Amino acid sequence: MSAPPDALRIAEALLFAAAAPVTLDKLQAALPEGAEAREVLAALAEAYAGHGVEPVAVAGGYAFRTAPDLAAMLTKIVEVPKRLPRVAMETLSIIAWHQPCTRGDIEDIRGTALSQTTLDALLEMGLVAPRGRREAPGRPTLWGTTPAFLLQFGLASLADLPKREDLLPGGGPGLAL
Amino acid sequence: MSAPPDALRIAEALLFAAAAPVTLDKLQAALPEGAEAREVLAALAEAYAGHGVEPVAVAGGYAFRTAPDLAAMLTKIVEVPKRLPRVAMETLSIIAWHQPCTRGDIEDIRGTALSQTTLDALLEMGLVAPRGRREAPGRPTLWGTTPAFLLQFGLASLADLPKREDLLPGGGPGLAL
Amino acid sequence: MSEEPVPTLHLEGYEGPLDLLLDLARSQKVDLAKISIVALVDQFLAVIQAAVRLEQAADWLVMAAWLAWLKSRLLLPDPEPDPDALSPEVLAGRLAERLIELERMREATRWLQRRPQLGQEVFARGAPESLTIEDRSGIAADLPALLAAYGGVLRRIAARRPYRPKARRIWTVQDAVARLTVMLGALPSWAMLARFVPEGLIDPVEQRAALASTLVASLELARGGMLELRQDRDFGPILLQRREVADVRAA
Repeated sequence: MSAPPDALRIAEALLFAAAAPVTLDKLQAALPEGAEAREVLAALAEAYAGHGVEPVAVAGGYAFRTAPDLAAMLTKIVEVPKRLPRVAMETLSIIAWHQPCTRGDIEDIRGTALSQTTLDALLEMGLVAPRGRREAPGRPTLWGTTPAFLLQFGLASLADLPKREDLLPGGGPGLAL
Repeated sequence: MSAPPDALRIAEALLFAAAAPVTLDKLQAALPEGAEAREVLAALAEAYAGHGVEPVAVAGGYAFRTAPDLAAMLTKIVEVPKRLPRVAMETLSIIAWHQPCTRGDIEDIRGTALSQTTLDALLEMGLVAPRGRREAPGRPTLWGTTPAFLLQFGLASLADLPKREDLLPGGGPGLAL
Repeated sequence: MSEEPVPTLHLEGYEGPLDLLLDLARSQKVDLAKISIVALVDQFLAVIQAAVRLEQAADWLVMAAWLAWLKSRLLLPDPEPDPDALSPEVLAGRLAERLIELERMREATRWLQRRPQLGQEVFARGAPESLTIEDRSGIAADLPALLAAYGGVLRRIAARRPYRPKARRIWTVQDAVARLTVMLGALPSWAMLARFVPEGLIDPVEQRAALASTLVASLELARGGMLELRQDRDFGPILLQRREVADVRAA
């Protein structure tokens, strides 16, 4: 090592502790008199050759990074499932219990307009699919749930969905749906 | 080095990358067959002796920390939070050595009222947390230290705190101060 | 080292009387457990006299009073000690114990302060690498959530239906006329008006409405000469009979 050992230790600690990549200027300012930042970095890279981490040049500065071969090995895939927004869940539930039904049916039941984005999201997740068209003016598309829907909610078949009447205690027969 | 070089690299990369201390179990799970986590850690500590960063046992796991002697240089560049005021440190000590204890216990020992600001500062730093309530009139909240407390003071566990009886220099009764 | 001068102290620098007591006890340079409580009391009172202002915190004065009392008890033992009360020696011992515990905690604080603190003397990795990839393709939704969503839809539908007041069965005058006409034919003589109200009305409002309709209907029929009405006294029962019956009897 050509750099003095103290300079090497300082560079090591600084690259480790800094929240952002350390620029040459910043490193130079921290080094003892006589040590040249570029040389110290070169010595540091040499010392860390073959280690599990190594100093690399990134974004205008220098930082420690996990060795690429280990990064690939140690990287874990974490499943972060998306939550469906309320509108999407409600739309999905209406399609589930009223299928096949049109977008107009869904809007009537929810009492408000249904954005295309919501329907698109359900389509993209493969939870709903077109089921032909209703023979009515405009021939609107009919929607129904998919096998992926059954899988997602752990249902053997659509017959496993609880009856509509059981969902609203006290709602009773007065509900004209 | 007794540990296989690959195991050493993996341990190094894991400890470097993690935001929180790595437990022995977690390390062991990442190591190749035949490598023993404790041995790998010992080899790692040996390899890093005298470096600017070193692996230490803290808060139930292992993490890299900068060498304490480099503090003066690093604080010039890395932003340093304010130190806790004396009252807060004293309150923290009482909670650490008497946990779980109530606010009343702390006031009894210090012989004076404890301001809410002091407790709030400790809470804000996450150094103390509620530990249930004492079954006594008023059911006062019990306080204890957190893993952040261990991290802050570089302690592997609460067992690293010296015993209460051993705290007075010169020991117990009979010895002159 | 004998005549230790009472140090000039600013009470503001102390965190309560126990803090000052501990400092005074330390100045005696002996084991805290063997401290001379009497000497400690004298020092404390001297400091208090020199420094305390009446408007200052009351706990200083409370402590001074308690210490003065403790000293008097230590110097002049009670000839008839109260068996329930703690002896002055025990109380002095407790004071010494409290001072020891406070000193211990001060030492604990010093011990903690000597530790290299994270973010002060030692530093963790400034920019940790997560080494994880988040897979966001999954959906966080289960059957209970689906049921809850549909339940919300059903509840909103229920709430949207307009309010309809309960329909009342009103016995109209026409109904009463028809019923009276039929029933009168089979009536031999005077009968009470209430008998002509249809049965099966449970709601009291509907009952009274039917009675009123029947009365109006009977007045209407009486005007047409179909029947006669009679009330023997105020608020008495109203009786009615077919006109032909009256005619036959009169004849």
